[in-house]
Amino acid sequence: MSLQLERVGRTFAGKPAVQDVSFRAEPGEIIGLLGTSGCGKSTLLRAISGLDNAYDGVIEINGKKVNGIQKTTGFMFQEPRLLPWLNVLDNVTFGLEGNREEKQKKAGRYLESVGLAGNEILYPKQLSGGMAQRVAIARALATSPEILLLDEPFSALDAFTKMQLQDLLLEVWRSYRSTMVLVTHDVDEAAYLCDRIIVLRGQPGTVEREIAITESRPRERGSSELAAYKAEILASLDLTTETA
Amino acid sequence: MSLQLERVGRTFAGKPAVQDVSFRAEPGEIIGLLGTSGCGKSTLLRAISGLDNAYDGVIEINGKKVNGIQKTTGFMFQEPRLLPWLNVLDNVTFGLEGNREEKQKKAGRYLESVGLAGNEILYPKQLSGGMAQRVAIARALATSPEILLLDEPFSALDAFTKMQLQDLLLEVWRSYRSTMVLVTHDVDEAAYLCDRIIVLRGQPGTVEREIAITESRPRERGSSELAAYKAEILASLDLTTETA
Amino acid sequence: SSSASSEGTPEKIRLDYAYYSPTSLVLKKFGWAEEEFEEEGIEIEWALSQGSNKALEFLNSDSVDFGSTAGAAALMSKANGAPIKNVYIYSKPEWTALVAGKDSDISNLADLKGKKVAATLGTDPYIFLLRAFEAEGVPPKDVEIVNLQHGDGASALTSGQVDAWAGLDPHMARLELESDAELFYRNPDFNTYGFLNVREEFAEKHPDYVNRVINVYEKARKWVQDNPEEAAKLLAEEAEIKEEVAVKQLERNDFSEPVPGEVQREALVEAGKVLQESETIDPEANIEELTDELIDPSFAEETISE
Amino acid sequence: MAKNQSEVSGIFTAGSKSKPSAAKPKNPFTHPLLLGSIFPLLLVVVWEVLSRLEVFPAYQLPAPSVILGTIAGMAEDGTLWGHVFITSYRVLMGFLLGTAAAVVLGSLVGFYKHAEALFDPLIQAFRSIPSLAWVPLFILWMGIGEPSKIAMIAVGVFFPVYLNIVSGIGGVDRKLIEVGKMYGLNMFQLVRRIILPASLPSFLVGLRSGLGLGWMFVVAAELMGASQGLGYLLVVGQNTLAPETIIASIVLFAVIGKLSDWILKKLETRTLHWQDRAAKS
Amino acid sequence: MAKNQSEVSGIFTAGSKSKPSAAKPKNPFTHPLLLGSIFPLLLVVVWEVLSRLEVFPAYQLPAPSVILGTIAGMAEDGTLWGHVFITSYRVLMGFLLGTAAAVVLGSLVGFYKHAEALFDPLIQAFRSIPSLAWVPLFILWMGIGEPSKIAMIAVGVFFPVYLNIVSGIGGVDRKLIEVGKMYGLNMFQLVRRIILPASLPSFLVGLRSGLGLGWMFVVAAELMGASQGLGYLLVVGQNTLAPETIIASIVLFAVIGKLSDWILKKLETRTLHWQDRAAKS
Ligand SMILES: Nc1ncnc2c1ncn2[C@@H]1O[C@H](COP(=O)(O)OP(=O)(O)OP(=O)(O)O)[C@@H](O)[C@H]1O
Ligand SMILES: Nc1ncnc2c1ncn2[C@@H]1O[C@H](COP(=O)(O)OP(=O)(O)OP(=O)(O)O)[C@@H](O)[C@H]1O
Ligand SMILES: [Mg+2]
Ligand SMILES: [Mg+2]
Repeated sequence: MSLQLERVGRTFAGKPAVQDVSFRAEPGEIIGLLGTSGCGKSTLLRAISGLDNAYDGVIEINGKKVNGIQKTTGFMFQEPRLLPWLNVLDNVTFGLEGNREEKQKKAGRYLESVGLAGNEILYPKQLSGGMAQRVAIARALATSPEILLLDEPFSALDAFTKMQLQDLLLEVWRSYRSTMVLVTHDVDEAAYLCDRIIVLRGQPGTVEREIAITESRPRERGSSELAAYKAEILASLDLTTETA
Repeated sequence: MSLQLERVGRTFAGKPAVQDVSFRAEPGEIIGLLGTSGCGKSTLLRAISGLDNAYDGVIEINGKKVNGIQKTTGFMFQEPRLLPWLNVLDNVTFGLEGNREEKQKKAGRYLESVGLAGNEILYPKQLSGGMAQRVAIARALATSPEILLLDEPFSALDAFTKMQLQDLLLEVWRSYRSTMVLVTHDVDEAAYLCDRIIVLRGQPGTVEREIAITESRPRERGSSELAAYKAEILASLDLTTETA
Repeated sequence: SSSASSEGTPEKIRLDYAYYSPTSLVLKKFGWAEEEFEEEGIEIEWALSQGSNKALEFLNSDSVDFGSTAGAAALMSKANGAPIKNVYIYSKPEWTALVAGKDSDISNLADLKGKKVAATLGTDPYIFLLRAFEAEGVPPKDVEIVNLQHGDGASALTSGQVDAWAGLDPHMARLELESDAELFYRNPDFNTYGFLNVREEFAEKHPDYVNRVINVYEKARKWVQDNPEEAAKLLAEEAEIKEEVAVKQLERNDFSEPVPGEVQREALVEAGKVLQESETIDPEANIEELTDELIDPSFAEETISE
Repeated sequence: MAKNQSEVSGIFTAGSKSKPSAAKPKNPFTHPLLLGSIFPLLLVVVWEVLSRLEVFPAYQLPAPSVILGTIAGMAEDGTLWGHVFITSYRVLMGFLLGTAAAVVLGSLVGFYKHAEALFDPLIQAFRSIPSLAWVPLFILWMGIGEPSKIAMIAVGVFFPVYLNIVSGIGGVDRKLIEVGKMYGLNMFQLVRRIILPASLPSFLVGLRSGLGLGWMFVVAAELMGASQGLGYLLVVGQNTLAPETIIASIVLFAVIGKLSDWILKKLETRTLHWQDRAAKS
Repeated sequence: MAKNQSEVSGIFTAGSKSKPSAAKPKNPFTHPLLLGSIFPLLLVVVWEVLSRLEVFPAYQLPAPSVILGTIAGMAEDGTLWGHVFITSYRVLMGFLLGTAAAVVLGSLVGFYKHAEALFDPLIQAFRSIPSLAWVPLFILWMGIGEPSKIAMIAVGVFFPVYLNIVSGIGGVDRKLIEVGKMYGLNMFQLVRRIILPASLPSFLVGLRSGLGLGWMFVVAAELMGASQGLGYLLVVGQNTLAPETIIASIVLFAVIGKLSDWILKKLETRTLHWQDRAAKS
């Protein structure tokens, strides 16, 4: 599915949080959204998801202006947002449809992929921060949404688990060709995963640059091509002119 | 203040989460705690903080076995844990003592340092993820604790804000010589900030290696010395033998 | 919903019973009403009235056809437009008197000046108290009347929180027996009689059945008169009170005159005046007329003279 | 639908294009006050009409106009204010007393395992004793003066407040309590600075429940030798078989009860503005 | 002090060295049941002694032994079970009815702005009307049969449940509701899968409050022509000046009320095990 933002902005109680953001994601494209803390990345994802309708501008999915939540959109929030009264397995099956057994099998598969096999019956309060985040990832991926919004999905993970899950994400992408919008602070991650990177800056946030990464997949981590992209992204993020 | 752990372990409902951890932090030392997700880093910090008393082994502060919470210990949790009914300023003054004005001045200073000047009257629900984390950092630093426990303090921040705050942490350290235990997944960060790094591994987590970083401060990011340390840490974190 | 299916035969007859009407207890116990109407397939339904006001609520909401109340209560309800009439007197009770504690120095009404007297506003003891004041020439405002429910008045008296109490049986009987309380002022004529009331609608539609209910009530009344000891036992059992209390309570009931008439009329008019003075009944209301409307001796006269 | 509630909806609509959800104009027909009056008005009108048609005869249920007349009459001769004032006073005092007791006991029980084991069973047992049952006991213990009336109302207020406090404290997120502990708060400070604000929603519901029960206990309280008050009015009305007095007292209970609840509700919206609630649709 | 409550404290003590806090042995003198009996026992003993010393004369406050005798007597002649059964039945039915109504109305009001504006004011006004005041109205509307008694109890149950549901729904974290919305839940599913579990703590307190009030409303309910039941017993006791009957009925109210509350409390601990609560000290 394609996704199009046209001059999207959002104002909270008179104070603009993000302004004039326009970009287009072709079906199956992975868009990276980078920017300083508080520049409006999460706000944009909320607007795209349909949870927030009070934005300015136009958001179109498949060329049709949308208003409200689409069933085909998945959202992994910045916090894990697990339901505290459900155990790990039930949290993952939460969004699934079908009969109980199928759901549990599917959830079990994803839990294994995120390295949590054997923790099915734990409740959220018994999880470590990274484990909770991985449950949230499993929950978001399990529904195979056509548009997937990811808000710093790997922020609480150690370097190696992170890499595994990045590859998991690409695997899912290969199977379902979901269109993804990925918010991240990890420049390596952005360079490794994304087709295009939108760099936001300022408060209110505006689009600073758009960087297309033409490198074909599978990419090699630490390759000199990616390093060059990384440098470019870092340069556009540089704070010499601003401090917040 | 010195801090000593001797064969510390913790078992949850019969399942060991972390085992046999021993290390010593001299007064003013910064200890890095690294390890895969779920290997017991937060659990260790909770034991040191005194919030959790049900661990095995012995924890000593200044050579004295402790039991319960010490007023001189500060803890920045893995989640921001802001009090939702207090605005940003009041959240930062929460732990401070003294008269109102002094407290607010001090809090204001720290809020400025973390780049949140002007956001004093916002409530937690109005903050972005990174902003909330920065408020939590300001709150933890403002009390200038003698032992400071930091659980992934910069995980939700963009690269540049993160660097600024790392330097802020060092500044605080220079003024108060706090003993710090820092949990992080960012290997660069560990190499830049710590005097010694404890790498945990496995589930239950055990100490895999201890790496001393003798490089004097101020260190230079991206220097070849730090790069060497980074490689060493990464090697010890490597997951070739295990998958979770 | 009326219990009358058509003119003539009611589908069921709904009676109330009450611990202050021993006759009703006897009637219910022996099932004479059921017996009487069984052949016609008329069902008898019983409802317990916990006090005159409940019985009147039941009557007014068409939940019972016959209800037992104190005369004054029926009058007050009538003054508010309740469509009821009194057709029968189940007893002439001396159920209320003025009571003082055991070692009290109160021996007559004049001693009450400046003292506290407990009474339940609007009920027979209250009327009794006011009429007693009037009769003895004591101005009511010289006495502090404390509004307490009957039972609470009794305990307030025994715990010394009030100096006297306008009592009501069986509380009064129990108090006499157990704490030697004294009835220092009695006058059976200031009580307003035990009225059996019927809903006007029922009386109009089924006058014969009113007569027949009076008939079975008569049977019960006579049984009580003939078997005072067993009646006391029955009362004690039903109301779960001590037998001595029941005996005392029954002693103070006069079951000899079941037909409402001039005495009741007078008692009610007097009570009505007292109630008007205390503005419990609309001062504009014509008490005599109301009383005449309320008391309808024709049924009892017809039945009992037979 | 999911419009974020932390913003003032009027402000950001100025600059925005005509978004249906963003620029929703206030529909005058759906103003809360107006909507809220529909049912009461309907009730009164239907009732009046049915009374006029004599579907409800006056001896059963007098017409609203008659009730109003009764109340107006009481207002004129001044007795109304006495009734209303003394009852409100009793409820207020009982409310304060009951709340204070509930806060103390509720905090203890909410906090200390042993206090819970010690007090809670008895309190839970007392909770189901009807107000009327207390009357003779209170007369015995405290006589028939003002104190026993206020104490009786306090009993009614106590239970819901207590229950909500205990459960509120139990429901406070461990994470926040730990924050307080780390900053060296003692038990008392912990209650004041963490537990109380965190359990405030529950506490406020308790207060509102308790106040409601306080009004209900007025009748039992005023059975104890009152010569004024709404409960007195009700009981006298029942004893003298005067439906207009009964209904008038019910109406007064409803109106004043609603007013007192409204104050607490205002307090609730004031103090809970920090809650991250979903906006209602 | 801050022992994490999600673990079974017995399990990890086996392998641990003698940590005072970790290996706390169960002190038999602080067993909850034992602690919980202290006050009731004390109460009964003091009361018995005072009665024997005739500080309370029997016609005011009979001794516990007398009360027990009364209850035993009722148990022997079989009347006790009738009273207890019929009242429990009425409370149960009223509880179910009142809860059902409260869930429906509470969900509507908790969810829809307009429903709130429409219903809430009236409900809040009715909330402070005492049970006794309803009696004549219920007799009028529903007669004196079982339905009016059950409806009366349902009224008592309704208000606290309603209040807690509305406030519980209001207090549900927006973040969790958004999760539900993202997974395409409709209004009904949202209630069942997010709102209800999230507001469960509040709902359960409402149920417990409501049940308590249900027991209280029994007296008013059984004034409506009942000839059996605990409320009947109480009123008869008051009308025949039989303190032992009054107190016996109070004791029965307390015991059965406590039992019924205990069931709800068990339910509470069962269904709320997922809460991240701080352990009590
Ligand atoms: N309250 C608890 N009850 C049961 N198990 C728990 C509890 N807290 C933590 N654990 C378990 O202990 C282990 C270590 O958790 P901990 O939070 O210390 O991990 P961590 O190293 O901080 O991981 P992360 O980097 O993901 O935050 C995990 O397996 C977790 O499931
Ligand atoms: N509900 C709200 N009410 C008021 N202001 C808000 C609200 N939500 C967000 N904001 C403001 O909008 C701005 C952008 O927030 P947003 O969460 O989109 O940042 P972000 O780019 O995701 O940052 P981070 O990387 O820290 O998560 C911030 O300044 C924040 O204070
Ligand atoms: Mg964000
Ligand atoms: Mg952790």
